[in-house]
Amino acid sequence: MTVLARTWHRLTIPGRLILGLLILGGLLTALLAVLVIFSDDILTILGNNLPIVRFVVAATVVLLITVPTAFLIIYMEMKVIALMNLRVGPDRVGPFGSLLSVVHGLKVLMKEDFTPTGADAPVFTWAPVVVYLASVMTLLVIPFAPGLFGQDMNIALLYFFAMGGLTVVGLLMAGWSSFNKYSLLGGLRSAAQVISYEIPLTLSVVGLLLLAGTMSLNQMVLNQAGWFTDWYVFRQPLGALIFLIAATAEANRTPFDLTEADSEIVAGFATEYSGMRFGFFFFAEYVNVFVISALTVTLFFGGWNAPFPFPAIHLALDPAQLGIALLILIAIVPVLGTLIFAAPFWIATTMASWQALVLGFIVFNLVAVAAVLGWAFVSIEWVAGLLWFMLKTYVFVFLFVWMRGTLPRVRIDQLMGFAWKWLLPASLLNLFVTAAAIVVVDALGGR
Amino acid sequence: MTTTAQRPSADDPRVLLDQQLGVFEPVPPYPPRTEREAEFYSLGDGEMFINMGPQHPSTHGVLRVVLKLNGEEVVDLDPVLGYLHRGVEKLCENADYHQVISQVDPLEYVSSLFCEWSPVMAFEKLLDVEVPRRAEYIRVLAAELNRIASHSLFMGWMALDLGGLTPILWSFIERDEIVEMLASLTGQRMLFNYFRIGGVNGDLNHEFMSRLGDWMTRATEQIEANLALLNENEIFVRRMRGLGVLDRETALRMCVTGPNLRATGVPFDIRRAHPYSIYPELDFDIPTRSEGDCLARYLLRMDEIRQSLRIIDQCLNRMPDGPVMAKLPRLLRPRPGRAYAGIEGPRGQYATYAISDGTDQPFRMRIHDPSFIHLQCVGLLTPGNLVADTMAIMASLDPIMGGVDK
Amino acid sequence: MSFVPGLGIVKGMAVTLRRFFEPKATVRYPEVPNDQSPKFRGRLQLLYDEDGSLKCETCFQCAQACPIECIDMGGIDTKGRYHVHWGPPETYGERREESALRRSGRTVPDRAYEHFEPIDLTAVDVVLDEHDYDPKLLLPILEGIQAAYGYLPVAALKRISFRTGAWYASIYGTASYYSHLRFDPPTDPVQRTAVDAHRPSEAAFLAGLDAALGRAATTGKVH
Amino acid sequence: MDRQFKRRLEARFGPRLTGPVRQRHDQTEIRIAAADVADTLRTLHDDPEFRFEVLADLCGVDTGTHMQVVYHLWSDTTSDWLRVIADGLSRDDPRVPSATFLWPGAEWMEREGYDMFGITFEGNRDLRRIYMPPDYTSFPLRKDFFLPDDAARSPGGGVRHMEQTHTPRNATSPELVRRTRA
Repeated sequence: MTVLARTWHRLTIPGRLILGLLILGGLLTALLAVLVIFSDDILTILGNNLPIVRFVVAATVVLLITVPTAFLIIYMEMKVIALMNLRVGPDRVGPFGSLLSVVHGLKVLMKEDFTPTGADAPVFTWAPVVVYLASVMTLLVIPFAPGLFGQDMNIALLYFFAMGGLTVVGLLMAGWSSFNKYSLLGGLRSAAQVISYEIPLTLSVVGLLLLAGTMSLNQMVLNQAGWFTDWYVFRQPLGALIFLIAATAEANRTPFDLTEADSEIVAGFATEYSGMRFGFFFFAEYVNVFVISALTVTLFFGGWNAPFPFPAIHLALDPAQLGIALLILIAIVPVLGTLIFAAPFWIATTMASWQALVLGFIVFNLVAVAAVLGWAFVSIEWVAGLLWFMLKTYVFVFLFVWMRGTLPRVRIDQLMGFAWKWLLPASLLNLFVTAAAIVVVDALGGR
Repeated sequence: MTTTAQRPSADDPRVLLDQQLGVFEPVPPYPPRTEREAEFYSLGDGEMFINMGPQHPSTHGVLRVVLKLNGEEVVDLDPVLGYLHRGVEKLCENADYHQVISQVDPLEYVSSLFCEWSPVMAFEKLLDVEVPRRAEYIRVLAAELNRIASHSLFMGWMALDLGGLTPILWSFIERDEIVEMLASLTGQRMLFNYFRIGGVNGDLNHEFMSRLGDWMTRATEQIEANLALLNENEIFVRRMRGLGVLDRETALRMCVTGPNLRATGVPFDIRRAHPYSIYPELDFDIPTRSEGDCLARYLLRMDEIRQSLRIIDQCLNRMPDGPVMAKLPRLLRPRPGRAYAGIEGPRGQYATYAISDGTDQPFRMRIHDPSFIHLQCVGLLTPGNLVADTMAIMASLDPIMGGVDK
Repeated sequence: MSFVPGLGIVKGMAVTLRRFFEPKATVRYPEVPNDQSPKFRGRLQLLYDEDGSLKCETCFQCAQACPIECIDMGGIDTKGRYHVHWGPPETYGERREESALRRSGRTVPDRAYEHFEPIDLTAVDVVLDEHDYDPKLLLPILEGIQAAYGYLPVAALKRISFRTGAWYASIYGTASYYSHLRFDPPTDPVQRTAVDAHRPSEAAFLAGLDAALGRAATTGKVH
Repeated sequence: MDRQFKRRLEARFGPRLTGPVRQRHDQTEIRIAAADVADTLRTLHDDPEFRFEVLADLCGVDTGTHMQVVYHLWSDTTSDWLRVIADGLSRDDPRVPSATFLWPGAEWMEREGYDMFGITFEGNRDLRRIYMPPDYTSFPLRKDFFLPDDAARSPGGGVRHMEQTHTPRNATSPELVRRTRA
């Protein structure tokens, strides 16, 4: 060992880099060789366990996309609430301050990760992870676009509620292990609140299940294809309203954010958290907002369906058939486009020709990108679906942010009273009316 | 260590280190000295202490409240004051009469003009000065503007303590316009230092008048628009209605004054009950409400904003011409005597009791502050309610810690 | 509250949405400086006269009147004799040191009259005792001290301030106001001449002024 | 000035007053002994002739020779503020009956009076310090408490530590304490 260490210390820094790269390359080559040698076996194993592979890939992808999603929603919340407050909001980092949430994320990473004396350290450490994973894992079953989803489970809705309920475990862990009375109050509040609102949340969807006849979210979205009048919100308006309210409470959003009421119990369960552990809570909250918006869209607002049957357009020209002409096209079109778009600038203004050319090139690029996107939107099914889905989802995210900017917080007894005295009977009523309507329609239709 | 012989103070960090638990129990480390303290610091079955403040976000400054909780229900509470105590009365007794004005300015920093007004009035009584009428009109004008600023801030704080984010910023915009206006009149944004013994420092100027005129044309509209967010909001109204009810008799016994008293149905407003300055000449109403709960206190203050706008309008219409300062010597030596001056501020009675011994410094300077009195009612109104209601009740009584701690 | 449940909430949301599109109230501070009114008096400044010399003559009145003791000033006294200083005791390093010494109970060297001859101050104490340590009887006290010493030593003035609690600046102001009180021993022709040289007479001043203005001498015909 | 009110006060409290009823501007002042405070306040509050329902202020005063407790009252039966001065409390052990039996809201004002002057309000259930820390031993608003660290202005001996008791150890010259006869 000492020989190796001495050799290593004798090397210059470029030498160490080169040596490191060499070792890395060797290892990778060995790995590749092993993979090539056993490729048949590996492929067989993977092929035999395709669901597991799919799950691992999907989980990784979902875990990765939550970060930019959370950043986007945090920025959106900062900016939208600021505008409602007649403020300007973030405007320093990045264009219109759009990178501020990223910088916040970096700041959270750099801060001290602090565990208070007397805290139950393992539980304290694991609580944010539980909360974050629980909200991330719910994303697995959401169909973003045709064919673009983690798992098409036939019990997707049940899975969703189960995972959503897991959040409360994390919050309770955080509240208990912080060794702080404010955190304890916050944890208990969240337990009471989430468990109470689970019931109307679940019951409000049962009517929908009767209508749809399936629990698979993908199937439900397919059921809502066609005009926007086919969306379930028009058949289950009361159910949709109850779902929206209960989901707000489930995600601990204003006006039901008692768990982290900063003016009462000083951020509740998160009082003692700092650094990235707090960051996990923070991210989880915004991922939750995204998830409940996405689920509302999926269940009641047609998912990735367009609000009207989109005419299927097939381009008359298939690029593959052009052959050598395609190459010529690729060579000529940019030049031609730049010239065409530069012409009006050059004619209408007094600018120099190179300026006009630069502007023309920029405009051509914009048009080209728009054209490619439009082509993708028109002819690639999942792009269109994803766009519609995101559009609808972010409308609901805006709604939640808007509510946060407007409403004060309810009190804990009013919160519980509202759940048990109003939402629960209303959701039961919704269930009975739906069931009766189905029976009546079946009887009349004489199936 | 030599320090172990001393009795530890409640704020001594060593007290925290001594406790091996690592959690701070807000129990004082010495035997109780009064019955009430003994009663409060003994826990019943299933009760716990929670220490709120002095760094809690909604204790309006540096108030510390020890809450005794049963679950989320408040059983009892003990406010601990003194984190902002500066000994203003002592400082005033060691400053000459003119310097007192700037010492009392930061007492209630959202309504500084009222803090200045009562000592100035008391000194004028000691000196037997008559204030020019134009100065009185300017005083009323500026003070009513300050009252509106204070009440609109109250609106924002109230909503913020109930969890609403937006109204506080809207009310700060409202306040900022008024404060900028007063800055052009007085020269400062917050601690105006504007009233002088025998008048005011500086006449109305063009900038102030143009800002005021600009604001007056849209003030009503703007305030009503701000109120539209809260006044009809079900969540807000349901949380406030029937909460912290203070009845007429208790309010009088608790020495409550101002909007908090008028919300219980007592039309006690010093501007009418014990008229001073030019208020007898002005035409305005004393809004009262009979419910005495948090919502009544909130709505009453909003009514007062409308009355203040009326007063400002009348002041502008009737503003007489003339000097703004009485003729006084530079060094004031009032003859020995005592004077008391109470005025009606946005929170209640601001009063000063000054004793002169014939020198150029007040011999005794007592400053009576309504926030101090009203904060006492939190202990009366909160038990039996929830933790969240503590903030609502405290916010509805509208204490300013600068005034409470003097 | 309206009869339709939730209508108030909907109205409130409409208000916020309207404000969403309204112009914003933020002042972007570093780019857009804040609007200061002409009457704003947040900054202390010394005024200059039209010749460009300071109008301040170190009378300490502003420093005395300042209730929060933020004014600290020093300069040459009006008789051109020595440096005077008045300000909050904690402002300067030596003052802090002094304060720490005093807290620890040790004797504090007073730098203000270290440069002067130490004198016997028992006479001052006797005079003060006669007048009951009352700062309001300042003139008799000063006269008594002048009678005892023949002039007013700085150490004696400091002693009065220390014992009566009157501000040093006001004692100094009183002493410099009355022409029959003097800060220097009375009969000392050399020093007398020095002071005269330092402070030119009116005639010399006018002659200098005339020379500077480049006109015929008007000495003797003032105004 | 309400002359009628002065006569009413003299008729009702005649022998109990320790000084003449004084009137200046809009204030009427009566002086009573500390022992009579409870009776007097009760009469002023309950008697339909007076009906002083509002306790506007309660404070202590150190005149340099003795202590006083001053009550300011308001009623709609007169246009004056009524000032009741409980006079002649000894500086060593000032004691006065509490007003909390009539106005529970006086509790904190009395705590302040205790904190600042050391006046003991007998009957107040919670008479402890309110502003100063609980282990503080001095009474800041007394006239023999000097502001610290301002050697030029503090009479006599320069700096006194705030933690000292209210009787300065080296206060050799009691004539330095400001007094008033007002």
